[in-house]
Parts: sequence; C-alpha cells; structure tokens
Amino acid sequence: MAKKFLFVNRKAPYGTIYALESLEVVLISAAFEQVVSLVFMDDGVYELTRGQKTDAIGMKNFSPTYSALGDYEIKNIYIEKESLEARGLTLDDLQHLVWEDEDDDWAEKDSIHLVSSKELASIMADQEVIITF
Amino acid sequence: MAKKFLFVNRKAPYGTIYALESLEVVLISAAFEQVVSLVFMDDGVYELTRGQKTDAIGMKNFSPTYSALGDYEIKNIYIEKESLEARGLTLDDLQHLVWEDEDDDWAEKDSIHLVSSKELASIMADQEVIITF
Amino acid sequence: MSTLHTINKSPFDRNSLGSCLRVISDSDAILLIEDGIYAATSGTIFSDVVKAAVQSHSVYVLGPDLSARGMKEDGIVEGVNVVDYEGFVDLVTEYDKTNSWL
Amino acid sequence: MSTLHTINKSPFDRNSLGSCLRVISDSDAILLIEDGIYAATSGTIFSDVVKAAVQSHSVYVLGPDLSARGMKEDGIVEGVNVVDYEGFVDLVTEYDKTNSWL
Amino acid sequence: MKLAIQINEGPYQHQASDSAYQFTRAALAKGHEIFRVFLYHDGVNNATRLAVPPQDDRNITQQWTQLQKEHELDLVVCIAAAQRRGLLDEDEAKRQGKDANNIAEGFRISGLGQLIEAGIEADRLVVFGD
Amino acid sequence: MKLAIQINEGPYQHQASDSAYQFTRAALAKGHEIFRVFLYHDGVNNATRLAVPPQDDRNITQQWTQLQKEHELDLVVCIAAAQRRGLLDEDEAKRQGKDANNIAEGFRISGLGQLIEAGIEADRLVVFGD
Repeated sequence: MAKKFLFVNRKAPYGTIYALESLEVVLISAAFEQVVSLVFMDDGVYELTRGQKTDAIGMKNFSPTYSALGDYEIKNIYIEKESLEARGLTLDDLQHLVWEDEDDDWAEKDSIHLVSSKELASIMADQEVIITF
Repeated sequence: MAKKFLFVNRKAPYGTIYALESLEVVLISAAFEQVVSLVFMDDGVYELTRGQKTDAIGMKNFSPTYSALGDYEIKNIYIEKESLEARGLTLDDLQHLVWEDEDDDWAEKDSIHLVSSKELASIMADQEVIITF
Repeated sequence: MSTLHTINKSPFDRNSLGSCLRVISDSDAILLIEDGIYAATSGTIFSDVVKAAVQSHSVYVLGPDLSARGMKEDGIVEGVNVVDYEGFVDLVTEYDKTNSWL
Repeated sequence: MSTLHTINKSPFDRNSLGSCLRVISDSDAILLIEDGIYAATSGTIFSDVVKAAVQSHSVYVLGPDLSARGMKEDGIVEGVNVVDYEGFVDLVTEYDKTNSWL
Repeated sequence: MKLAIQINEGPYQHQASDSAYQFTRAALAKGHEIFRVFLYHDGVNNATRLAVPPQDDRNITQQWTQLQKEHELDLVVCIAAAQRRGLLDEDEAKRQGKDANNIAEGFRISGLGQLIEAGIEADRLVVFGD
Repeated sequence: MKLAIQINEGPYQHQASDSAYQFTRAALAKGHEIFRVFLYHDGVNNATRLAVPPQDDRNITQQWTQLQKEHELDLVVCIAAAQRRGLLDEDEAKRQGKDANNIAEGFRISGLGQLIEAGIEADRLVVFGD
C-alpha cells in the first residue's frame, strides 16, 4: 500500500544545506513507489528561481536537478501563492517544471501548481507523512 | 592599551548553545583586562530570567553563572527596553546582577542598566570590537 | 487526516508559527516546544495571535521547556494546555501525523 | 566609531535586519550577504524598509550571493550598491568595526 | 504504536537531539515501539565517539548509545550526510582511504532509503531540528 | 590591515565557512594580513580530515588547509567547543583516552583566549555564522 508523502521546502538555497539535502531525499523517495508531493512555501520558493550562478561563491549550483523531478515521476509540485507574492515573484521567475504523460502520447504537462494557503491547507491535510525542510 | 569589547546576546537559552558559549567567551575576556560590556536584546533578554529549572530537559542550568559576572569585574550590562517590553517582561523578571565597588567600601551596586534602542545605538557606536551571539 | 504541528522557534526570532497558522486545518493541533514556548507566554506582542489560535484549535506547550526557561505555568495564555514528554507522545499518537515546522 | 553591519538572514525568515535598524548609528553602513540579499530585491513586502534605510545609510549587497540565488542586479532597490568580495573587504577596512547580526 | 524519529542537528549546538532523546525515552516508557532513529543533515554528528563534554554536562552520544543497548534501537546515520561532514565507521574509512573513524557504539551507517522506509513502516514520523 | 575571522558554523550545513573562505582569499589578494581564523561553536567541525564530500562539490576543509599552506594562516580551533563536539588532535585524544583523532593538517587546537587576543591584536574582527 503506497503512502502519501509530502516534502515541504521552506528555506532559501545556499545559505543553508536544507534545500539541497531535501532534494536528495525527494529523489530517493521516488524509488519507493509512494505517492510523493512537494510544496514550496516561505523562502522555499526561492529554490526554484531561474538563472542561479554560483561560481563566485564557490558552491555547486544544484538548481538544474529540479528539472529531473519529472523523470522521477514527481509531478505534484505546489507553490504557495501568498509566499510568491510577498516576495514580489510570479511563476515566470521560477523554473518551468514538466513531466511526460505516458498515457497521453508522452505529452509534456506542467508539474507546478500555484495554490492559495487555503488550498494548501487541504493538500497538507490529505497527506500521511510530512517532512518539512 | 585596553580595547572596548561588546558582547551582544540575542538568542534564547537552551534552544541553541550560543547563549552558553557566549558566556564562556565573556568570562575568558575578563582575564585580558579589556573594557568589557554586555548587551541583552531581542530573545537574549530571556537568558536572564529567574527560576530556570532544566532537570526535565536533561540540560545543565547555566543561569547561576551570570551572577558571577560581578566578581569578574564585568559591570556594564545593558538591557534593551524595547526587547523587554515586546516580551511582556520587566527588570523584576530578570536576575538582579551586582558588583562590589572597591572604591566605595565594597558597596553593592547594580550592574544592569535598562536602556532604550536609541541609547543602545550610542553605546554600540562607542565600541571597538563587537561580537554578536 | 488530522495533524499535530510542532513549533520550536521563538515567534520573535522566526515566523514558523505564522506560516503554520496560514495552512492549518480545523482538526489540527499545535504543540509549542523548545524556544517555541515563548509564544505561549502572556503579555507579549504575539499573545493575541495565540489567543486567536486557541479559539479554533487545541494549543499545547511543553512544560519541561517552559520551566527550563523560567516561564511559569500561570503566566501563559488562557486556553493553552501544558503537557510533559508523555503528553507529547500521546499527542503524536492521537493525531494522524506530525508536521515539524523547522 | 563607525560600524559596518552585516546581515546574512532573509528578512522573511528572521528579524535581524529589523533589530539592526533599531540600533544603527548615522555614520554606519549595512552589507547584505548570503540569504540577507533577498532584502535588497524590489517588490517585496520588505522593499520599503530597505528604501527607507537607503535614505539615511549606505546599503550594500554582495553580488556573488545575489547571482547564486538567481537575483538580478537590475532588480534591486534603488540606491543599494552591489559589491564583490573585494568590495566586502574594502568596506570592512573603511568602517572602524564590523557587527555581524547572526 | 510504531514511531520513527528524525534528527537534523548536531549535539549541543541545538536542542534537537536532546528533545528527541527525551521524547524517545517517554515513548519507550509508554510501551511504544521505536522503529528507527534516523540522523540526517548535521544530525549525523550525534554519532561521534570522540566527544568529551564537560563533566557536569550530559554526554549526548553516550545517552543514545545507552538507550540503544537497553531497547535495541535502530540508530541510523545517513551515509551521504555523514560523508560530507566527516562521520565514518571502519568500513567507510577503509573504502575512502581515511586513517581513522569516529562512529560510536550502537550507531550504523546506511542510505537515505532508510528514512523513506521509516516513513512507510512507522505509524508516525517525528522530526527534530533547527 | 590586520584582519581576524571567526567562524561559528560547521561545513556545508551553513554558508558561513564558505563566505569566510571567499572573504579571506579576497583580503589576502588585496595584501591584507590575516591575523587569525578562529573556529568557534560548530565551526570547529570545519577542521575534520575525515570528510569525503561528493566529487563534484568543494572540499571545505581542504580549501582551508591549502590556504593555510600558501599564506601560513593561523587556523585555531576552540578547545572547549571542540571537546563537546568530538574534534580532537593527537595530544587531546591521548589526554582524553580516545583511540582516534580527526583534526586536519594546518589547524591547531587552543583556548578561547585566542579569540580575545585576535580581537585585541587585529584591526578588524569579522564574524561568520548562522
């Protein structure tokens, strides 16, 4: 019986390692055939910004890895609208994450769903295991 | 030539170790015959609350050590009024720290000075080395 | 599926309590632990937030963390319930899952 | 004695920028580094705080930390100056002391 | 009930490991089963046997080792997090060509999958961190 | 000018050590003297030689060791903080009856007084942390 896992990302990238090591957990979880969802809220929305260039801080740019989530069948990705707005961001500022639907001739479909706090509340209520980073 | 050192305490005790290890730095600094001052602001004011009892969390209660500061000739202790007020606290909720004035027949004198943010600004401006914990 | 939300940060230091309250569901509860216990104390600029939360949700605070920090049980916001580690364990089992707002 | 204040935390996550602004002196400057750089970006709920700070103080932001996080130099609050690590070093020597708001 | 615990921070710097320890003891005292304690992020540093805390303070690693012995706890250190931070057992040290190891008695090093498995197998997962 | 650096957090978990490293390199490149780099709190964990970060990532400890060699940096690990967290050199391991040590080349263990001395002797002290 598959369980519903939710990983909640609330931290900015690079300042701390939580965003990167959270992504490592998410990728591993794909191998367990569970129902996996991701939330990006609070400073977690900054993890998905486009055009990250880390050369000058000497750290590895791990943002390209998010685009692999689709290949791992991770396609329930929720972004909290209120967090985006507070930061003056829109979905256009973030990476465009997609997955390919095997049942629909491998059509590319959006993985990212913009949700309100209220919608997020019911998504979170529906989960069986939540790990917040 | 003695330098003016200021140690700024901004963190609550026990949740993290900064308060305790800050106190260790302060005590060592006394041996160097510098001009040492302490500030407690933000959650740092919680470090000085009376009646801390740590048995049930299995950690060492280090709050009694603050009363030794006077013996180390550390008597410039500033508490930010705005931080206290935001937390619903008054000086009566905090330990009463004193020092003995050798030049005044060992009279006990208050080490703690309640200051406004504005007064604190000029105290901080006057320092040569600031370490914030 | 009900959730026990744990908050371990001072509301003065971080906004995890605020974030939790934005997405909490009706059947959920909040447990304040570690530096999160300061949110439960009366007379602070955050007391009204907790007073409001108590109206719609069960709010608990971990007694051992209160005592460690010199906070008195009679100085907490009305309606907040004090539990010990055994009570913490009971809450974890009582609610369907736990969400730690780290 | 002038002070360079460094802020390394996102204003959304912690209040170190607010605390710094409460006790800053006229001759002091602020340098935003690490996750602190988000305070320098335009259009956020904190942009007005930084706009006001720029009126009375020199405010700098570390370019390498901006770029790492995908934030553009043309998307920051007017009056905030971008520096690299060399500029960071120059600021440290230019002001009489540094206060890191950790 | 079957409970799993995750610890994200190292000893002493944050209360996380202390809170997890008190919680685990209370859960065991109430007759619950602890399926696994998983150390992630800086939490792997709780597994070092080289710490020498002051005599009047608690020894966090020894507390866990003792509890492991009494209740056959499964204390798992995440290998990826541990490699980054320099927490090794004898096998890992050999494989990595390191001349020493520092893991304490009662802990074992394994993969991140052990955390997901804990989420699947346990009735509840409780996370302690910063 | 004479600069001193304090690092309060361990490697990888926080950017503190990376920022301090970039700052130190820039200061040296501009001809400043680094009086001392003092590792405090979890910052002592930057001095372990047992870490094996992923091959495509930076090795923070090796970066410091390399910089130490090139510029004869004084990299000091606080003894009290190190004992709590399990960072030992050979002498300390012997004295504490531990069977291994984990300090990397180029670091030395000493007392908190070294931080105060750095504050007195250096023209500026810059602190990196959480």
